[in-house]
Amino acid sequence: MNPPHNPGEPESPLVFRLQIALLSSFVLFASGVIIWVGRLLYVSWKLNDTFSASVFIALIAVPVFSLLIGVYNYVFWGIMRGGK
Amino acid sequence: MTEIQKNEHDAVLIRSIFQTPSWYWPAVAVLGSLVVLGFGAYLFQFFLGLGETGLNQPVTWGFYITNFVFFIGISHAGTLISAILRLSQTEWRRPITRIAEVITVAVLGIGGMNILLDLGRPDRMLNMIYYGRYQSPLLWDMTSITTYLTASSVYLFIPMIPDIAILRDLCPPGPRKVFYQVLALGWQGTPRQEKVLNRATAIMAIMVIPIAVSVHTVVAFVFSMTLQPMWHSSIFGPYFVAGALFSGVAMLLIVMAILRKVFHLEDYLQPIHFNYLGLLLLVFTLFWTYFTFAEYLTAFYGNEPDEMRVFWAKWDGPWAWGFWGMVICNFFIPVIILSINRFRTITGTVIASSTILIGMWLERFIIVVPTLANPRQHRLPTGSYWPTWVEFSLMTGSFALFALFYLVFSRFFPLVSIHEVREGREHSDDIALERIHRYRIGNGYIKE
Amino acid sequence: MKISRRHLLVGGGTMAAGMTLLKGLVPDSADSATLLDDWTNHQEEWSLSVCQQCVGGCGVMVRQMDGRAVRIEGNPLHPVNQGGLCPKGLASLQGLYDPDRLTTPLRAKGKRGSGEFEPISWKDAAALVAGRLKTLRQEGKAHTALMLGGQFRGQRHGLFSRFWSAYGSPNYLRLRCVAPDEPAAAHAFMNGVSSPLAYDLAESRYVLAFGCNLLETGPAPVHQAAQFGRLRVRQDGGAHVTVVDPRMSVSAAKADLWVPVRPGTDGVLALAIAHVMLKENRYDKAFVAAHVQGFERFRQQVLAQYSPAIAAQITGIPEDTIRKIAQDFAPTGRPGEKPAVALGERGPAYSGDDLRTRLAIHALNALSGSLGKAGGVVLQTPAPLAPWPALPQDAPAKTGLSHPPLANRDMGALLAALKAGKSSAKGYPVNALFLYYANPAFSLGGGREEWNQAIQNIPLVVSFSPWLDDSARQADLILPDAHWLERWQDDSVSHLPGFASFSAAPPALPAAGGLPTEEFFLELARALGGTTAQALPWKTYGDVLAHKAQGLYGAKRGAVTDPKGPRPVGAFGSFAEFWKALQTRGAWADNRPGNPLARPFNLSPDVPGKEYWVNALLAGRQSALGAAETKAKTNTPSEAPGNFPFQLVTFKTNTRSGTRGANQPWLQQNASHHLRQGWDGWVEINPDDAQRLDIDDQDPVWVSSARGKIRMNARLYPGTRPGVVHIPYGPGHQGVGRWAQEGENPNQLMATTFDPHTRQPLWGDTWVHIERA
Amino acid sequence: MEQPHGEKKSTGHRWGMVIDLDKCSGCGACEVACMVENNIPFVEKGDYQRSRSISWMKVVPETEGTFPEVRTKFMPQPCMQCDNPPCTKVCPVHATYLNPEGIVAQVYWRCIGCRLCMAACPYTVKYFNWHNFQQAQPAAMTQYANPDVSLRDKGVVEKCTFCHHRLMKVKDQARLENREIRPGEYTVACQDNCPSKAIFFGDLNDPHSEVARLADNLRAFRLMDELGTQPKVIYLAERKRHD
Repeated sequence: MNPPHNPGEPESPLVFRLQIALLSSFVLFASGVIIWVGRLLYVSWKLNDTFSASVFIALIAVPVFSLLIGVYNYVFWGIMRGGK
Repeated sequence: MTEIQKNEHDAVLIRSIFQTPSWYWPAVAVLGSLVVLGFGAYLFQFFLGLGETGLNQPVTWGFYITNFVFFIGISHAGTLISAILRLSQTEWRRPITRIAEVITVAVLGIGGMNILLDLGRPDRMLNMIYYGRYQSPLLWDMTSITTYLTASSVYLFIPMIPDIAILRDLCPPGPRKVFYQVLALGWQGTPRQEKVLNRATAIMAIMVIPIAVSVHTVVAFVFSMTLQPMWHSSIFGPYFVAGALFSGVAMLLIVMAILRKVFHLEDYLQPIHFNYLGLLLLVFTLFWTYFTFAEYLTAFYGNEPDEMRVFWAKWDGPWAWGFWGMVICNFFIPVIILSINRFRTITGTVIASSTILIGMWLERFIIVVPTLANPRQHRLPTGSYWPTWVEFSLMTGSFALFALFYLVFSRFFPLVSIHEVREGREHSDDIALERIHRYRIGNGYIKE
Repeated sequence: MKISRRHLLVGGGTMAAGMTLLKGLVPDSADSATLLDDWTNHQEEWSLSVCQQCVGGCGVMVRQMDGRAVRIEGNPLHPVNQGGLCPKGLASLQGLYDPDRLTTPLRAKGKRGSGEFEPISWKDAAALVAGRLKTLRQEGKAHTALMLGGQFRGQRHGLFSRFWSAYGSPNYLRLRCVAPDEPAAAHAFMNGVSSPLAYDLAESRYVLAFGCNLLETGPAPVHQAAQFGRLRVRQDGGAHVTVVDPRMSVSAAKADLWVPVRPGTDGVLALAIAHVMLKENRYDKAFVAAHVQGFERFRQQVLAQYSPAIAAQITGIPEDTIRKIAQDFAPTGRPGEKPAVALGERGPAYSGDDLRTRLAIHALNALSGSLGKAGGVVLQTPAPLAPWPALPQDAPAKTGLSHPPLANRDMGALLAALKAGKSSAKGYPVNALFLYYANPAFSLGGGREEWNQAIQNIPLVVSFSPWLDDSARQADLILPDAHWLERWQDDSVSHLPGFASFSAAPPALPAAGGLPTEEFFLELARALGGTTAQALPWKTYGDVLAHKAQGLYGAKRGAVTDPKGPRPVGAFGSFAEFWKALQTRGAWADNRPGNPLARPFNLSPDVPGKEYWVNALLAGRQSALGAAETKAKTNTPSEAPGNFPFQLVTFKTNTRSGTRGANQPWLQQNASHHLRQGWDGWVEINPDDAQRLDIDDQDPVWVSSARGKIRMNARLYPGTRPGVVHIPYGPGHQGVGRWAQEGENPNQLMATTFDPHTRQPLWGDTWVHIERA
Repeated sequence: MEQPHGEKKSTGHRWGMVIDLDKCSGCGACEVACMVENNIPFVEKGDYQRSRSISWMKVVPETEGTFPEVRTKFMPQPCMQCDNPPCTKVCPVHATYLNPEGIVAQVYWRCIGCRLCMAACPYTVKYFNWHNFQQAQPAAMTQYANPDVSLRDKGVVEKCTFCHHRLMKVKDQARLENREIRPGEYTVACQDNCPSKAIFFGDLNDPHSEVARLADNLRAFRLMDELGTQPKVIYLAERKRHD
């Protein structure tokens, strides 16, 4: 049905590498944000500068970004494997 | 030869991707030059200082912050509306969701950019990362907008995977095919893939709603966390969210109308969509009016001198044009058009949406500037503000950038979700029937 | 660790003094020593001078880093200002480093007034001037050299008058807006004293100030502000301050009572207050009996003519207010009561009868018995400076001086004489004109056209202005004076504070290229030779000051200020030691005030005019009022321009410091504090008047008088008397520098009328029309 | 929340200012003294008229009433150096903060110029460098710049620092001489040059200091005290002398 694409064959290694790069850049970005939030926590602790506010926001931001990483991985691997 | 070509309707959705419409490049040229003009104005401002704008003491914020709030508000059209419609399994959402989500992604970036335009030292942007502190509402903004942008992008991307796969299959070999191959993630439409996709979409839809609400709430907090008159108000968070939805739906309607014309999507975006969204807009109009009334009545009744100076400045002072313009554009015109069935046509909703966009922009302006112009320190002369060509150019550039983003997007991806539309065409009868049966009185009917 | 500490110090901007101390603590490593050297070899120095931004005579300290003046502040030891300094003084560094200041002599190229100049050397310039003066002298025309001096301070006045006397010209004139002799004329008639009076404000019970803006533009604003600060926190609750002024000046705003008198009627108000005091027997009878002459005549006439009811009509002040002022002002006779003083000390004439107005105000001091008491009116004792040596005069000098001067402080007469030139019957044409601290093209009523016309036939016009000011533009030769921080600067308190004081300081900074004019004249005298050179035997102006200071040392009076307390003159072993201390500490002062009661106080002095002065004052004011009423009635603002319903009164704020301070952007920016208005000029209008004329705050308006028309922004100021408008004097130069040219000069509108007795210009006689532009 | 004006906050220094409005003669010397000391640029007429001038200390007039019952009051307003500053809270980058001795500091080289602190300050005493003012001036006019204080670039917020560089200098001196700072050793430029001596400055934590004594005066009040900002600039009200 779809002549240009052969569903049974795996795509070229280049495509796979780019997909991995895409995934890792997203994971890197999201974990970067998590690390950044962590650093702000550390700074506010160190400078005694409303640590409580930072904790409160980190409590929301960190799970959200972790979840995003999770969802992205879930979609990525789920679809990649689901095609078999 | 493919499924697409068999179906003439869906072919229109990808025509613009493989064939360049005749107006395309001229449009890109016009928009591009507006963006370049804006960039030039920015360079001018960057090297000579913010003094090249109309900003001053005490009106330290003007067009840029207004645009920031305005664009962030527009962004609610997309992901939030789409998520709500998806979760509520509204059938007519199918051709609309992607259009809405693209608005969000485009406009969030532009909104964030407007904050950068406003910075005195944009070269020190990284200080927000090195020395950021969470006591500042600006950091809340930064975190929440980043989250929203990330989530919206993911939320735009995930449902688009099947469409990308279609494009991948259609695309002749070449770099563009590789591009689609990478993004399609090997989608073949297996039931397992469908399941993953649906589950992820559902999770994202749920997640994105509180994030979107938080975004505009914290944008409002930038103002309401200060002690300034007419800013320091607990209503500001929800007020901004209501306003955001309001202006967002209006923007969505306008974008829909334009795309409908330009990309010949008449079959997908039908008067009924405009009618339904028009009704939604009417609800938001009333919501917004209610919030505005509550906000201003509280200030007026309390009669606190500092607040009243701002209040009167808006009511019949130097900013009355903005205030009354806002009331007319946001309330009188939309209510007249949208509440009369005969007027709730495509043209009617577009007119109403246009005035709402103007009105909501004025609302943001009228929140930002009069308070700054009438600070508590009333012994000093009241401030005044009139933007210079720099701000006008950058504002035009911002809007042009938004349109340009849309044009570029339309070259790579279908603006209406083929997958969802097709799914709707094939299954919506069953889905709808099943849903109706599920809650119809006397549920035994179907089992019978 | 050391490195971080050093960085910290450098980053924190620690000054060199701290560094030098640190240097000793750092280990003796070559590396760190060189590094430290780079940081520490900045030369920090403090030097003293006397501020010349106005006539106040405040001592200043200048902080220098590597020869650059980086801060100026009040000298805390100086008796005049005690550490305080006003905005003008503080901004003076902007004058010092003004890019528009001239530092080389310029000669006009082409036609005079074309604005084109070419630089010449000081040598050539001196030769040119000396040559011309020599020729004039040889031709027997020494008297045709004219020098106009302005608002400058110190012993250079004596030096110049000595120069011209030796040279042979009677025409050395000074133009001053705050001249101590104007009030003194009235005091001389009543008190018979020729030196100025002083007012012990800080210790008085009631201060009644007529038209003088003591806190902003008085003769010594910083000193008066300090006095004000003291009288406010006195243990007994402080003095009551009343300011009589048509405009609510900053002083009036800070006063306890503002009396918005109709312009020019201060004298009537004063005598009405006298009326109440006399009628209610609330005057100091003992004092009157012991010291006052002519009392009976004064009493009868005042009682007969100056009832509060009549005064209320003329002055616009309610009877009750007049009564209240009189009752509060009058002595109660309680033991230990502090005296009340009435001040009429202002430079510009009271419009109307200037002399009689001042007499009327001063009469109140006699009735309250405040003369010669602490907290009252005392005498400004002069510093015992050494007298000038005998003046040698040769025949040409004597011939020259036998000619009558062209004018005597009378600008009207001078202008007429200059204009008449050769055609004048009694006068004579001027052949050389020297302008020092004088910018008549700007400061004269009628403005630059009048002036330019007057000088057009003078073959040589020399200006010593360090700025290309309005008048210097019309000069043939500009010999830029040095900035006052670049020259020997001295000052002796001339009026108001009461104590005697003398300050002298060597140049605080090296000259940027200008030459102090007094040094130029010393050189000129040497070049002229003969008796002129003998008359000025000093090498530098510093030598002149040393000569004058010998008088202080010889008198063994007073003390030199010192951080450890004043050091009496007697404690110095030699003059050299005294002279050194004077230069490094800032001032010599003698706190013994003089008593003005050396001669009896005469309430009915013989003043020019046929009528008794008390009668003449009322008659004059009544007729003026009638004329004004006719004016206001017949000319309504709706009629065409040419009808002038508003009386124009100009004023100065404490940021306008004459031509030499005009080009200082900080002062331009802070032009007024009561309106927070900067840069431009403005016209203050009463809001009710403005409403009638449909004028809003900050609207541009045309102000036109019979003389001219200027456009400026209106400011609605409720502290303006209806029917009167006020324009600040100071902005609107043509020339001077890039920042001085903003705004408009109200003198373009001014009528040039002069008081018949004091010959002061009567600025208040101008009527204007206001209309929205 | 409400605390007496001179209340002890910490054991260290707590710098504060008392301005006696009764003594103040409205001359504006404090403004210019501050400009000279702190390298505050003048602005050209155009920028002045567009309200871009910077004046860390500002004598603010307030005219009330109609002729002839008019009063103009003058209130010199520096940064109020709040103990509970609304501006430091909102700074996203630690560029403005309350230092341990009670001075609200501003770090010019860290400020990103978002102006949120200006919007948050109820006293409107923070100022922005709209242009590179000093660079635009003729070079000659920067010769008098005080070497102890940095020149500010365009795009950053600045404000009264209680002449913080003077404190640093005094502290360095004291450290070198191995002693504590003496009372009255640390002065500020506006106080030094005030002609009527209406400005007092010192340690509010030192019960013997003049400021602490004056802060307990019955005439003492603080501007917008009701906002809970707890300013350390304390005013002494004008006394009424009308009978």
